[in-house]
Amino acid sequence: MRSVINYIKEILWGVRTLWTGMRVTGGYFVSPGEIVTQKYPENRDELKMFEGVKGEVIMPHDENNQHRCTGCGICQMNCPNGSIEIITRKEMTPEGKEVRVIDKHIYHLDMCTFCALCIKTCPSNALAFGPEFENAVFDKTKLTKILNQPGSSIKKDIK
Amino acid sequence: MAFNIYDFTEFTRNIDAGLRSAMSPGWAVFVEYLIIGLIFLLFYAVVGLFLVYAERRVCAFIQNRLGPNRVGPQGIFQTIADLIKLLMKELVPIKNADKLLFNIAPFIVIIASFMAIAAIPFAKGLHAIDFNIGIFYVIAVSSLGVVGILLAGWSSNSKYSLIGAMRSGAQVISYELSVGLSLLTIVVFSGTMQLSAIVASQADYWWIIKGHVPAVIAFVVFLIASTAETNRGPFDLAEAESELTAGFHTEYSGIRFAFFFLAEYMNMFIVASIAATVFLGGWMPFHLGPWTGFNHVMDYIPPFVWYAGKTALVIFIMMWFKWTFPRLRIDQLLTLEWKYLLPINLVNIVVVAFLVLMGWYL
Amino acid sequence: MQEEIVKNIILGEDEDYIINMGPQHPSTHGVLRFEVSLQGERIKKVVPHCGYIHRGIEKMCERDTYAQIIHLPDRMDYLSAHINNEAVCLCVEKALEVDVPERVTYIRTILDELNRIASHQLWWCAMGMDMGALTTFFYGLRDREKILDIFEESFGSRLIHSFNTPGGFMHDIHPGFQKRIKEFITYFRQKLPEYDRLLTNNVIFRERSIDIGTLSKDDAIQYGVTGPSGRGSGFSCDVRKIEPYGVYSRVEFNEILMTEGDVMARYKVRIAEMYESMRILEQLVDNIPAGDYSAKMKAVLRLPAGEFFQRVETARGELAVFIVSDGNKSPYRIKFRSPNFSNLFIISKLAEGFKIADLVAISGSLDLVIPDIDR
Amino acid sequence: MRMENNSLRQRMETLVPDATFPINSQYLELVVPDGLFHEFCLNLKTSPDLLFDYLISLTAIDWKDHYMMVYHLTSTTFRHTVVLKVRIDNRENPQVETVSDIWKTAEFHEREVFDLFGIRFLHHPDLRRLFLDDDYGFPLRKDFADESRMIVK
Repeated sequence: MRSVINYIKEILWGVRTLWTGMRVTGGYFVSPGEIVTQKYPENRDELKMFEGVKGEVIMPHDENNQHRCTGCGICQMNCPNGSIEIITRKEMTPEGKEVRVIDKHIYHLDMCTFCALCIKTCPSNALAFGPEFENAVFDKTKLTKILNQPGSSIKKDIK
Repeated sequence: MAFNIYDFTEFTRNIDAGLRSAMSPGWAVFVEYLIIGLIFLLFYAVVGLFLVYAERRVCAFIQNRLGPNRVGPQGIFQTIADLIKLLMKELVPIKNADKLLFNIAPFIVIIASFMAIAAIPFAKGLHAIDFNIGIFYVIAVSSLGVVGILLAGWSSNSKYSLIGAMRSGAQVISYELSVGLSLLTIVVFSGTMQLSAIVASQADYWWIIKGHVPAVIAFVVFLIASTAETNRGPFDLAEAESELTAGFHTEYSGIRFAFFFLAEYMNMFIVASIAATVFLGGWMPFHLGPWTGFNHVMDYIPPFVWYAGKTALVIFIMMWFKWTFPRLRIDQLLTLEWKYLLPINLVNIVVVAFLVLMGWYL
Repeated sequence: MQEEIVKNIILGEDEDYIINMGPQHPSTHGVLRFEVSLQGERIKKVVPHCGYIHRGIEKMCERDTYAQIIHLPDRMDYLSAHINNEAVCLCVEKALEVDVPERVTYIRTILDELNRIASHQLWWCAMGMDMGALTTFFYGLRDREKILDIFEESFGSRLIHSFNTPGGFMHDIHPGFQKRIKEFITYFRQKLPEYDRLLTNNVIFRERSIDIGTLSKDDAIQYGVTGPSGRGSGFSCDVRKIEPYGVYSRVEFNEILMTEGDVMARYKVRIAEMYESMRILEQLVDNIPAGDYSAKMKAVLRLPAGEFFQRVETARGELAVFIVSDGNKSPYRIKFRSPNFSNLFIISKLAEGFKIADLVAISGSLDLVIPDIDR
Repeated sequence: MRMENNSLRQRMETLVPDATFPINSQYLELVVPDGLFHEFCLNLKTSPDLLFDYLISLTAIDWKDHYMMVYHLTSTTFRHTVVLKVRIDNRENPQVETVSDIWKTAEFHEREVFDLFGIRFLHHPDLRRLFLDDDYGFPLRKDFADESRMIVK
């Protein structure tokens, strides 16, 4: 007799636990509260990334197309996986002095691990993280970027 | 009874008479078969596609998501887009597979589910064949599908598929018993196996109300057992994707896979229809015995709406099961059947027989 | 007679029904391969094969400077990325005998616990999904998003943040950091009981997890199974208690120990650890001292010659970093004793005699992260 | 009872008289001669006052002219820790006695060391490569070179 009672109890307990679980999912079905789905490509306009999101490394330029990079090569040295190459050239200043300026700051996005060492170690704060995250391309060579814009020059006050 | 406005009997009879006057009786029957076949094919595709969509929406809402919402308004054409994709996919030939059985298996599964629709009464006078052994036929036909699953698992020369198929075999054969026995309680109540007669017998109350406790127990058992029989929900061991990747249809691709997929949803639709017909009164509106005024109001809702609503409710419950519970293990699955559902069912039948003998039901 | 039968079973290897679970299989959560010998549904033997994602992190570290290696351990156990790179930083700081600002220690501990909760949440999703309860995956991820948002706001990335450097952090935390954590705790205190109602108490889940894959305490110690998996067997192995680092010696929390050692015990330990982590967070979040976000460090770090060993508790168990330095700017040899590596191999012992479905449950309850095994 | 480094050292000296004790700021460290090693390990685990039952980590260091096996052991009852070392002078065919029969976890750590260093463990039950191909070479040896796949800075 006891076993029969236990048997019935077991069934009732099982049904009760199942019903509790169904109440949770049913509750969300009726009132989902927050919907987690992001309608991604459509919501591009209102999609606001947090400040300093590690999308890619950029070199900020001001309105006069001037950047802060001196071409010292510290970022290249600090990069753990060789994703930065610096090509410099010699240039004559009006005073007739020969200075080294940046020619190309080549950044291989495909090799970058976003360790932020280049940005941290840059002595003149020339680099930053940009929020652009839609970097998927069909051709890998497109991921090699030149960070200094064509025709740009260094800001006057940077040494 | 005032549901004459929605009675299809005259309508179908008129079509039949018209056809017979226009051509010889043999041709008339042939044309009728053709029409019914075409209607069912269309119905099958529409319902199957809609159910896939509904399932995805329901599960999305349960999971705080939106689900398909891009193709068409609210994403209703999503499954059609999926179907087109599946049609265009390559049918991957399997090395060392048994070609004949491998190709035939999806058709067996889909034919089995197709045949069962024939006996279902959608509204008064709206069914293909009114068997006098309707329930018997439906049970027999719907369990044919497992043959296809077994063949698929066996012939695709994959170890995952074989395990899945074997699980499915054990499962369907076991749960067939419970499905049959739980339907039998209502057969005992109503004294007939003819589906139209069972519906007609619920004109005052539905059987789930009339048969009170034993009918409710039978209904719950039927829900569980039929979920298991359709390889769905917590009982999807045959395809258990975290264990067997995709179980019996691991090696299938393209439209062959779509057949399995569609058949699964149609099986769900069929068992839901049976549950609605047998326990919830089928197309019969919600009537409360002597309250004729109330009954009259209810009659204004077309029977097909009643039928579809009840079926949708049962389908929703089955989806709810699937998206809530973890999967059972194979031995627990069999334990549930042989140690719990079957004894409950047997006792239930005895109780029902006693109730009917004493007339202790509404 | 009996012996003969046993012998036949062991010798009859050709007759075994061998299936490969992995490297691409839904239940292995990564590129790991189990070679499973079956008899019907019953498992005779499980042989794990790893190496599909071996990247030679230890060799790469020998090439890089100490500042550069910080981002590599992130990629081992990506779910406790912060704890991993904290371990390396702690080891380097210990070697250099740097006094790290109090603020850094506090924030590191907070981040450790956030990371642990996030990791356990993902484990809970995956565990439910392995068992077939697909909805758990979305509920767990929904709650994990909240933590990832905190990370993203402060460090710019969600999963692998490389935020630590030897001596402190890359930059200071976001001003809204504390407020967001408090919001998260209130939110998650409501949601966590739901996990129990949905999965823990479910009769099917209980049937499938109780007395499955039982690991004894002796075996746990023998095999070096640490973390929640070891504590589920009563092996007290919480490094936060044994060798406290950060501010763990100053906060109140319990080491969760269960004695059953089955899948359910490991499951319950993790659920309880989420509560404990929230307790730690509540104690710390208002008390972050002001100060520098980093100690003054030289541009190029050179560790004194010698050997340095640091143990930390990641979300999966004990991570030990062993640095051998010869006085140069890069480590002469670095060894990561990763928790998953030790935890993995117990599976052949645990799963023996159970069914395939149980293997999935067991490997889910061990919470394996495959890149951490292969490194 | 938990033993401090000094008392541990005295205890160790009674077990292996010719062990050397290099300086280590953190734990007691000792280099054990090759011959006595296995027996010593067994002692460490079974002696009721030591009970070093948990092998945290097992690894090797390539010191160019010799290999050094490093074992970090701790006791789960007393919580004292010791660092064991064994020197392997044979560079061509390095081998050392296995401890996998004492601490089961060593079986897999030793397989890893065999895979990456090529050190053979005698009497190991299942010494196969763990991560890499059979013909790959031993990458953590200092003389390993693979020009096609390594970026050397």
